[in-house]
Amino acid sequence: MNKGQLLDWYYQMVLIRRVEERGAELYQAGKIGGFMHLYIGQEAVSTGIVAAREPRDRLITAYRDHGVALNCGISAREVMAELLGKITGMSKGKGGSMHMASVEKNMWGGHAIVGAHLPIAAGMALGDQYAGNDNVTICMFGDGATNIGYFHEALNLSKIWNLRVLWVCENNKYGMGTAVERASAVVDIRQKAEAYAMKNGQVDGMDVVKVYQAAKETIDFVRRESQPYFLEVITYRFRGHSMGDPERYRRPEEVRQWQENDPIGIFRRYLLENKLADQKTLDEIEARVERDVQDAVEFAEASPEPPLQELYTDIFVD
Amino acid sequence: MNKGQLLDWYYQMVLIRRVEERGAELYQAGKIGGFMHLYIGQEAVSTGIVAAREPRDRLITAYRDHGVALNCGISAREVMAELLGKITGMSKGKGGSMHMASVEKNMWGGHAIVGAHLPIAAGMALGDQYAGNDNVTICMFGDGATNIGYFHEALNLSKIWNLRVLWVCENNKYGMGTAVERASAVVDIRQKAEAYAMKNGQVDGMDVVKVYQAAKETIDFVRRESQPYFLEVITYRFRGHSMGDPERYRRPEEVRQWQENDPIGIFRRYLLENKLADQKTLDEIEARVERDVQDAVEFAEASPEPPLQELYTDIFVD
Amino acid sequence: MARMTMREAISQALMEEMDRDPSVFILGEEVGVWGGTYAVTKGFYDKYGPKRVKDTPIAENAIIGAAIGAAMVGQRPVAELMTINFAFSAMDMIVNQAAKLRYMFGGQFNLPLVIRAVGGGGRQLGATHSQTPDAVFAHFPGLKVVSPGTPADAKGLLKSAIRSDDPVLFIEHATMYQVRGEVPEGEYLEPIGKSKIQRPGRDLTIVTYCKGLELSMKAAEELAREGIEAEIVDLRTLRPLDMAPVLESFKKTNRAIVVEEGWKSFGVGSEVASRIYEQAFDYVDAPILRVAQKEVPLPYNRTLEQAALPQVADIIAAAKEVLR
Amino acid sequence: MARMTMREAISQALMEEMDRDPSVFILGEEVGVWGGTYAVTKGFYDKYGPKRVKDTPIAENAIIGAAIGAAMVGQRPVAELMTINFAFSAMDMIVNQAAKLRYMFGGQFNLPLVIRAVGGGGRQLGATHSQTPDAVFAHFPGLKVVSPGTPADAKGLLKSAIRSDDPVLFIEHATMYQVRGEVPEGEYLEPIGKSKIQRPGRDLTIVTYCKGLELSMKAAEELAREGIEAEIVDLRTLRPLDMAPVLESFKKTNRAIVVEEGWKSFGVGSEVASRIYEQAFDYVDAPILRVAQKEVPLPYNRTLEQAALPQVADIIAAAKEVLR
Ligand SMILES: Cc1ncc(C[n+]2csc(CCOP(=O)(O)OP(=O)(O)O)c2C)c(N)n1
Ligand SMILES: Cc1ncc(C[n+]2csc(CCOP(=O)(O)OP(=O)(O)O)c2C)c(N)n1
Ligand SMILES: [Mg+2]
Ligand SMILES: [Mg+2]
Repeated sequence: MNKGQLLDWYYQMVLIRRVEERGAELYQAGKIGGFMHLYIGQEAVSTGIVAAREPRDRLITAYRDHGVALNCGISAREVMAELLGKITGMSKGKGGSMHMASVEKNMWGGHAIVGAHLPIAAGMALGDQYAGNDNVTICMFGDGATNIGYFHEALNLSKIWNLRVLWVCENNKYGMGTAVERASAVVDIRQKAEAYAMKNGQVDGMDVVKVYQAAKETIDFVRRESQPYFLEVITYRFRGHSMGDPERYRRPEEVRQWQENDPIGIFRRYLLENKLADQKTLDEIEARVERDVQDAVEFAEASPEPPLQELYTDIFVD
Repeated sequence: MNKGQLLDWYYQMVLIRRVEERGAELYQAGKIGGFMHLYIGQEAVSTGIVAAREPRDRLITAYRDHGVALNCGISAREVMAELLGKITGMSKGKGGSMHMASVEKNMWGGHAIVGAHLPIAAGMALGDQYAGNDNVTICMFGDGATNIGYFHEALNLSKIWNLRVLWVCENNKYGMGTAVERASAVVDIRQKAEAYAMKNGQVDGMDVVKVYQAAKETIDFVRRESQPYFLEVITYRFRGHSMGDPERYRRPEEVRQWQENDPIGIFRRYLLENKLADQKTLDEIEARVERDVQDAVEFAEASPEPPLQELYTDIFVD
Repeated sequence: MARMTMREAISQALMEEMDRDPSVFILGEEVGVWGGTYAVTKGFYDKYGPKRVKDTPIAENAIIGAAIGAAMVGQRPVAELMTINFAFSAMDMIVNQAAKLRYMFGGQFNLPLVIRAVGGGGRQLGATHSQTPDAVFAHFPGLKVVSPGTPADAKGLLKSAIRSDDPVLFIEHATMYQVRGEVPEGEYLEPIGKSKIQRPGRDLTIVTYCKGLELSMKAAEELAREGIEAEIVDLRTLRPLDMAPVLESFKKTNRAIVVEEGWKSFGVGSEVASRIYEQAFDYVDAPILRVAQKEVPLPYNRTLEQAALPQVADIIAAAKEVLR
Repeated sequence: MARMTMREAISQALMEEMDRDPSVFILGEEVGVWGGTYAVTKGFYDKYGPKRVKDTPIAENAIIGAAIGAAMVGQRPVAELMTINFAFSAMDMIVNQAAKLRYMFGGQFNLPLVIRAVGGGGRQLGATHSQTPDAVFAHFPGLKVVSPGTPADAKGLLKSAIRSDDPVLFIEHATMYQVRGEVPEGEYLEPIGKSKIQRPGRDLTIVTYCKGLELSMKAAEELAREGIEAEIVDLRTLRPLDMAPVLESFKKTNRAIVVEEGWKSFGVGSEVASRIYEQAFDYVDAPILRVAQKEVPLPYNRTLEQAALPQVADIIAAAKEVLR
């Protein structure tokens, strides 16, 4: 972790926040449609995780994917264009908010069926194992996803076949309106890994440095030992599940309390206290984010819609 | 456990064995079709489990179901008639070997999709909980079934909703030709229950008395605590997975070794050594089984086929 | 009669049946504290409590499996799948268990369960979240498949579904919850398995259901302005499929189109058209046309998505085509 | 040319492709040590070893999911579902993931995977284990659905499926593995998406595929004895569906029946008949009849099961009916 890296993380975290805040405005204005799930509050998780990977390590996640997409190096322009359904988006506007992917950046989506990308992640790791390389597949998913059968089948397969998967559960305490303890027999999600004799650990997801360190260690473990690892990251989403969530399931005080733990605030303090950056540097980064997001919005708005024939492309190759 | 009970178990175990041996002959003769999975070697499991239940406790199992059916009090006649596809079978010949059920006997089948009856078992327990009674649902399944998603979803639900289910895993070391350790990340299947913070235990399935005692205790626990329990029963099937299994996956010596542990032989010795029965009594029981099975076969063979209109009944009630 | 939305009608049916019969209960993702993702069960949790309005984990097999099991032992569960797209995650439970158990066990028990599921495209939810795969479910003997097109039918059919001793898949449409109509108050039952004339006409027959009804009604109005009177037959139930009103209408008009939101191939239109030809061959004056979704996964982009979905204009064009 | 069984033809296709392309591997339940439940992969484990012939846990979602993931990153997996009935346990993986991922991500990657699955009734396996739900899978854009009716086609189509960059569901029939026929040796490819005349005739067109082909050929022989020459068009692929040879034949015969093993409603016959009417309306001399499975879950009892399945006699009766 050198200083440049740390400042880059700061940029990324603020970028995610601002892209989503602007996204929310555009959603309210009717320029973005469908379901949009904000990552606000969880920025430290994907930032720390993605920072720890080698470029050849693959990333795959659920529909709450703007953060991962930006961390993987997909530009704000492309993210915004995909949100607006424009041809300049990574998926030509066919995927939208829930399906951000860029194979070039080794980011394999954005998947909207809860838990369904877990067996697919195991398959990607299988493909790499078959090819004889030691790439790691990093698969992120929510606490709610650990209750569906896909989870079980995928974890078991990864263990018996020694697949290089880092399973990352973002435990943000709720699956939509259902608190973990109402949906899962165990509250410490990591305990589920015991059913697969899988090594596991837990980390504070509001602190990007801690997340990074945990990810670094566990990615190394997975690569070296040729074994999966289960990492539970404790975090919280500050916004509703998706746009238009009545939020009847949690008290505003609870949210406020967590918001005091803002991962961006924590990291800002860390940088300042450790003299890794001064106020001015951080302000400049924020200003740069502002410009980049503005540019992204303008780019996306000015981009053309996909032509009608795009309806029929990309279904079959041959 | 009084003497009469024990002798009744002996009768049941020998009955299962002989019904299946005759069934195998009839299968070879082309009088039984479809898939037929023999329970031979595992007779102590269902005998001990079913003996421990109250009549109001429900039973549900997989396709390897002749033993459970007979233990639940379905007559050999009806079992044999169902095997032969006759109208006098419990399901009028529509179900066959894999679908033995008698609601009257609180035996809810025989289910052929691996693991699919586990969520259904949870639902039966839910129905009883909703009705406000303390019936226990006993759900039996194989080691192989613990790798499918249904297992995971059902166990989790039973724990968070405090459903009265006794989960009984018959670990007979193989799911078809796949040894437990090739398919499951943990070899002690009971360990999977830890992922649901579910109480669990293991018992020797070749000894009917031990199975009975474990079942008695755990059924009591489930009823009293209003909680599920996971019981792993270690057993072995002496025959192939189903009729016509090439059995390339295990050595004949392994099978022979287990056959020395024949649950009927073990129980016979137990009865004799503890002076609970003499040779003659047991011989008489065996002779009675022989007569009953002969009678069942004759009954089934003499029974009529279901009339053609049965094709269209039982699809919808209204 | 009261004027209300589809959402209110469905909600009312559920409440009336829960009040009437204590063995009726609801389970599904976010049906309780949240109040239903589409707000259909809003207020239910407060009124009936957690015993009768059960929030489940995200585990579709557990949801449907639990409903099947509870129904087997005598309760009348109403399971909600948050959307019908998630039915594929519990497909075996629906088509192999719910649809077959009674038959396989020779009728030893009944399966009085309802699976409510909302489907449909048009909300930019992308390919996995926008499907109208109704025909797929209607393919399986043993499952009743109902999909109403008006608030009154939604109420009357849902009440009948809950009272039915058979498994019923009840399909709603995500863009129709705000549709308004007259709904009879209190005890009002519509029979499952009966098609219905929703608009009389003499020139051609439009066979449709659910969202297709809304579109067809609009198309019929426009056609009427040009002097073309379309008769609209609403199937309401896909299995068992009631062809009698369709055939009766067709024998009068001799021309028909079938309108559905799902994909055309192996869809509802194929089945209806085939049956018309089989059963009223001598009355056919023109090929029966199918108006349906283009054969593509639905894209996120709004313009593309709308281009893939059947539109009022498509219905009008098809109507004119069969009248040529 | 060599005379061989369907089983041998499929096995040969798999071996040839594995020998040709190291990125091809097999995974599924009991494909390895056991040698395949239907002995199709017998000997493969010894020849190719556990890396390329992978026994899986009983976890259909893991099987298909793993195949999808491996295909995404460049391998060419052939996943075997022990029977197509278990496809419902992995339905989302098949129709929501395999069929849609490429589209949703704007074509950023290919999905060169094959799912082999054996279906069909007639073996007294009961309702959950005897299905022919091919039409259900053919309903989804994004999935190629192939189901051969002869050993030669099985070889040629499976080889094409493995080389295809798209997901292919390859459906075999449990009672046809012993069917024999001439099969070209070595490199022999049949194109996916092309129907084929399997028997020339002039009096009526029989459209069919897979098991229906076997039955239709027998029926045609009997009909020929009475002087009726049926032309048999084998669809071979249900999606994309090639109607050209069907229409060409129909324009000559003006009469058709469609024969399939699956349930009639919302089945293959409905689609084929609808398209014939749409595309060759002026050539229709009689209603097109569908010969298919009775609308019941298949029972265990042999007599009942056979009564529910389409038989040669049913085809002959339907043929005579359309010729009346
Ligand atoms: C199979 C399936 N069931 C239900 C849904 C609807 N759904 C979308 S997100 C979600 C909650 C997921 O919670 P969690 O995994 O904790 O992720 P989070 O939203 O908290 O990031 C649900 C129920 C779905 N998309 N897929
Ligand atoms: C979902 C599903 N997949 C595959 C099968 C095929 N199958 C039937 S039994 C069986 C093995 C089950 O093993 P286990 O659960 O250990 O039970 P056992 O046969 O040993 O009693 C398999 C793979 C099936 N019936 N259902
Ligand atoms: Mg969550
Ligand atoms: Mg086993």
